[in-house]
Amino acid sequence: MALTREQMAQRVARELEDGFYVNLGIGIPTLVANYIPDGIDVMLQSENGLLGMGRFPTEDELDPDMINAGKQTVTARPGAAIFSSAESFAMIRGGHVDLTVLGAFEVDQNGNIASWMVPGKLIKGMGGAMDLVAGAENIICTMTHASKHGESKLLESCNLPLTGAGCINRVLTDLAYLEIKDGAFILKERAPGVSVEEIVEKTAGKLIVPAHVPEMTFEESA
Amino acid sequence: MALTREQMAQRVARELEDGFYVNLGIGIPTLVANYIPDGIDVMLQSENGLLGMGRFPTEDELDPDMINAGKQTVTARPGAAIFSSAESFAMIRGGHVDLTVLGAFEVDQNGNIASWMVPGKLIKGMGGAMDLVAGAENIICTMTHASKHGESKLLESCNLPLTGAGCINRVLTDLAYLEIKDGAFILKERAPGVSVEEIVEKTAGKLIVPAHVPEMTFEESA
Amino acid sequence: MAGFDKRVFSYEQAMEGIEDGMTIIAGGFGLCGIPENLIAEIKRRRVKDLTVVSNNCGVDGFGLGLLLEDRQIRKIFASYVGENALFEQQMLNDEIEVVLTPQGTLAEKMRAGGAGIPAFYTATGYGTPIGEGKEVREFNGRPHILEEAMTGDFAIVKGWKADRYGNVVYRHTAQNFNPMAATAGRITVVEVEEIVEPGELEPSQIHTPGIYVDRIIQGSFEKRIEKRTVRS
Amino acid sequence: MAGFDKRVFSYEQAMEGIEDGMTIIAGGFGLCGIPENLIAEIKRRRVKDLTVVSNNCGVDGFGLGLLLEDRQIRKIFASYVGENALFEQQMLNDEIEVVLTPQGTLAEKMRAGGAGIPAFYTATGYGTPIGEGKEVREFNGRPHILEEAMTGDFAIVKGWKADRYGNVVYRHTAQNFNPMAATAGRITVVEVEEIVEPGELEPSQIHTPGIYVDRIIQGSFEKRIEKRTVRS
Repeated sequence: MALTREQMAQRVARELEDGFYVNLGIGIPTLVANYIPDGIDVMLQSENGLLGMGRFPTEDELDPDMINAGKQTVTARPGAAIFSSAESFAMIRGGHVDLTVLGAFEVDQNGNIASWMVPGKLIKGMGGAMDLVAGAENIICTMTHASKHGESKLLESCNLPLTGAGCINRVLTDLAYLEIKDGAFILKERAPGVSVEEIVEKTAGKLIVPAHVPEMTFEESA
Repeated sequence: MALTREQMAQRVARELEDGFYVNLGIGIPTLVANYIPDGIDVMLQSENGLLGMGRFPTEDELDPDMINAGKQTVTARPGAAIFSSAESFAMIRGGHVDLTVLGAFEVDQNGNIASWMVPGKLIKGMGGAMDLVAGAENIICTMTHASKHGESKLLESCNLPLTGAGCINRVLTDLAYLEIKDGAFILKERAPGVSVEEIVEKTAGKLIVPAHVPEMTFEESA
Repeated sequence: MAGFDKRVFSYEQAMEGIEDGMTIIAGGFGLCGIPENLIAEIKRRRVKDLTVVSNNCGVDGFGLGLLLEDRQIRKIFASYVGENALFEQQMLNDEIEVVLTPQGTLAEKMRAGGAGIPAFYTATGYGTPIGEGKEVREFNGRPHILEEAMTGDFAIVKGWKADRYGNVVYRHTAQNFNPMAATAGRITVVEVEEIVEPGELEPSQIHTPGIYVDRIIQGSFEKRIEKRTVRS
Repeated sequence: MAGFDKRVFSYEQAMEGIEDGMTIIAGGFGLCGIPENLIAEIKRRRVKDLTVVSNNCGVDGFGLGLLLEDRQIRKIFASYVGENALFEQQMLNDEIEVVLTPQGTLAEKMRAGGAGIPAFYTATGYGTPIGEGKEVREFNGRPHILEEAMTGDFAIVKGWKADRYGNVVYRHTAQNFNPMAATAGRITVVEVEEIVEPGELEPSQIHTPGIYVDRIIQGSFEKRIEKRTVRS
């Protein structure tokens, strides 16, 4: 079965390492913060100028001057730092963020990503996404593997206007976890109960399937 | 008679306007701070990261973490700001400093300045001088009009390697106050007792001499 | 106003000199840290054909969204312009020109504008529509595009505290684009919650040194929250 | 060292990994705000063929001047290298290569290095020996030269206070080049006068956020004064 949004967040969270500075995009990436493994401490960077984003505030803590890049009211954890947008993107552009997790419409076998613009539809802007994909060395894209109509979003070449060129090396879809290397997707794991055949069928780009593709496991309670 | 260093500083100080942010170089420019006219408030910028340089410290105030660009121990006046070197030169390069006063070896009729390097002699470096002359719109050079051997330092074209090209518009020498415009020095004032003839003789670059060249006046007490 | 006393005492004075066709650089991210009263004054003055440089364009009826109501903005440089029905309508009708700019590039363009750096290279946007028509050059084996600095006739900024000299500190994430905007205006106007005496702000803790600031005004602020999110 | 605890407890640990031929970016202006104990540790380790990026090169027997005694520096990028007889001698003997760099350009090169800006244009140095061989381009009717970013294998920085996470504040004008240096090291080591608990530093008043910092060490400092100037 395809992963739920929560399971996707859980799976991504396993890529976190102790001491990582992490930027989480809007949507599923944001949920990753709920599944940080025990014994692992990560510092969340929010590109509007906050390093060390904490939990959502209580009613008493609510402060309009304290928001995250998704414009939600948040708190800062002890040891947080707050700075200007120029400083924030200096961190991002300068490659100081250890892991960036963000959504995508399409990804291709050369690591291109399209995530901000569907021609003919209203364009709201790229926000910080282009800076994030250009600046990070370590990016995980979270996305559905195919559209509702079954059309693959893991392509030979992106159809939509790009957010960044050749910058994505890992993709987590609702069906699989894949790496991108040397012009191909490499299937690393599959969602519980999802067959390799289904993944092959729904991957339009070049896909390398190793002899053994382990199934992801999730705790019942999660 | 040629101006003393103190008189040169006094004369430059008359160019200060209330509310000016001013960067004063080492030497005679530093002395300008002693002659700020009554009723005029200026804020001194020191390029190592201090806006609002105050007086020298007393023994009790002495603090090794508080120096100016000349590496002298200083104080900060109330309302000062302290910042990084990048921010300091953002101010300078961005044209936010109202007046820069600095010394020079040579200046020419096209506003070129040479102030940092004498080939064959030991070169200690330009410090912030190149940034200052490139960033300021309003610069006064203080210098002697001619060498001890009588060779002019106000030239048709600088002989020494430049600090900046086409950036100087005002020069105060020990003999005269001049402006530079359209490829010529314009004689605006002469030192008390110094004849126009002497200035003409000691100016190698193109010099425009108006019909009347007023003599500078200084108070006896100064 | 003598010496370095940059206080003004009315919003009319604060925005004196703004004219049709000018470029306004604005601080703020979403509705956080926006110069809400300066924007309202621009609306009141009915100046038109403005070019606005701001990460966002407010929401319907608040922030820069106010300037849409009478079509005062002709062109906007922004990274994200959602959350605003009137904006969408004007964009679809070609009544407003939108130059979408990556957020980090936008911040850096403002900073460069204030810092006298006319242009810089960045990898951001290479290979995307943002890079089209821009010079590409390789550094360290990687293609980068050339981006130019931005400055404005006015910069409008929201601070927390300032002294009379225009030294400003920002509160929490209301800092965002404000410090860069403050450096990039030919005339920089900062509205703050409190004006203190020179010397009350610790010199090394000032975010925006007064040299960048032309006018300071003390105001009161609604500080509307865009996405109120709380835990129980 | 777990999570974000970046403390080390000896200078040997602080400079672990430094090797012959590496590039070191150093904070400090004159002798103010220099990482004096980290420099002393580099001397102790006798690493050679170093490239140093620093505004100055210390004085005889103190600061970076210490590294001249055993000829550990092969090349230095600096804006001003006076006040040092040994330095002069090595320069005249071509035992050290000096790349004189305008002070503001040097600061901006470090900042660009840390910020992922590979190159920028500046008017500084155009028409001078500094501009020779560099690309010239006109912006706003004025010629500018292209300057490239700088990064180092190590950055050595002197702070005032830091928390365990590596968030740093600087004291007075001991800030100078330190914040930019801190961003530009592959390994950034900061020595401070006091290490405090996370949460003790006000988040919006931190000069160097911990993300740039790899190691923090608490030390004691001589803080030699170069030009003691007092009034009576």
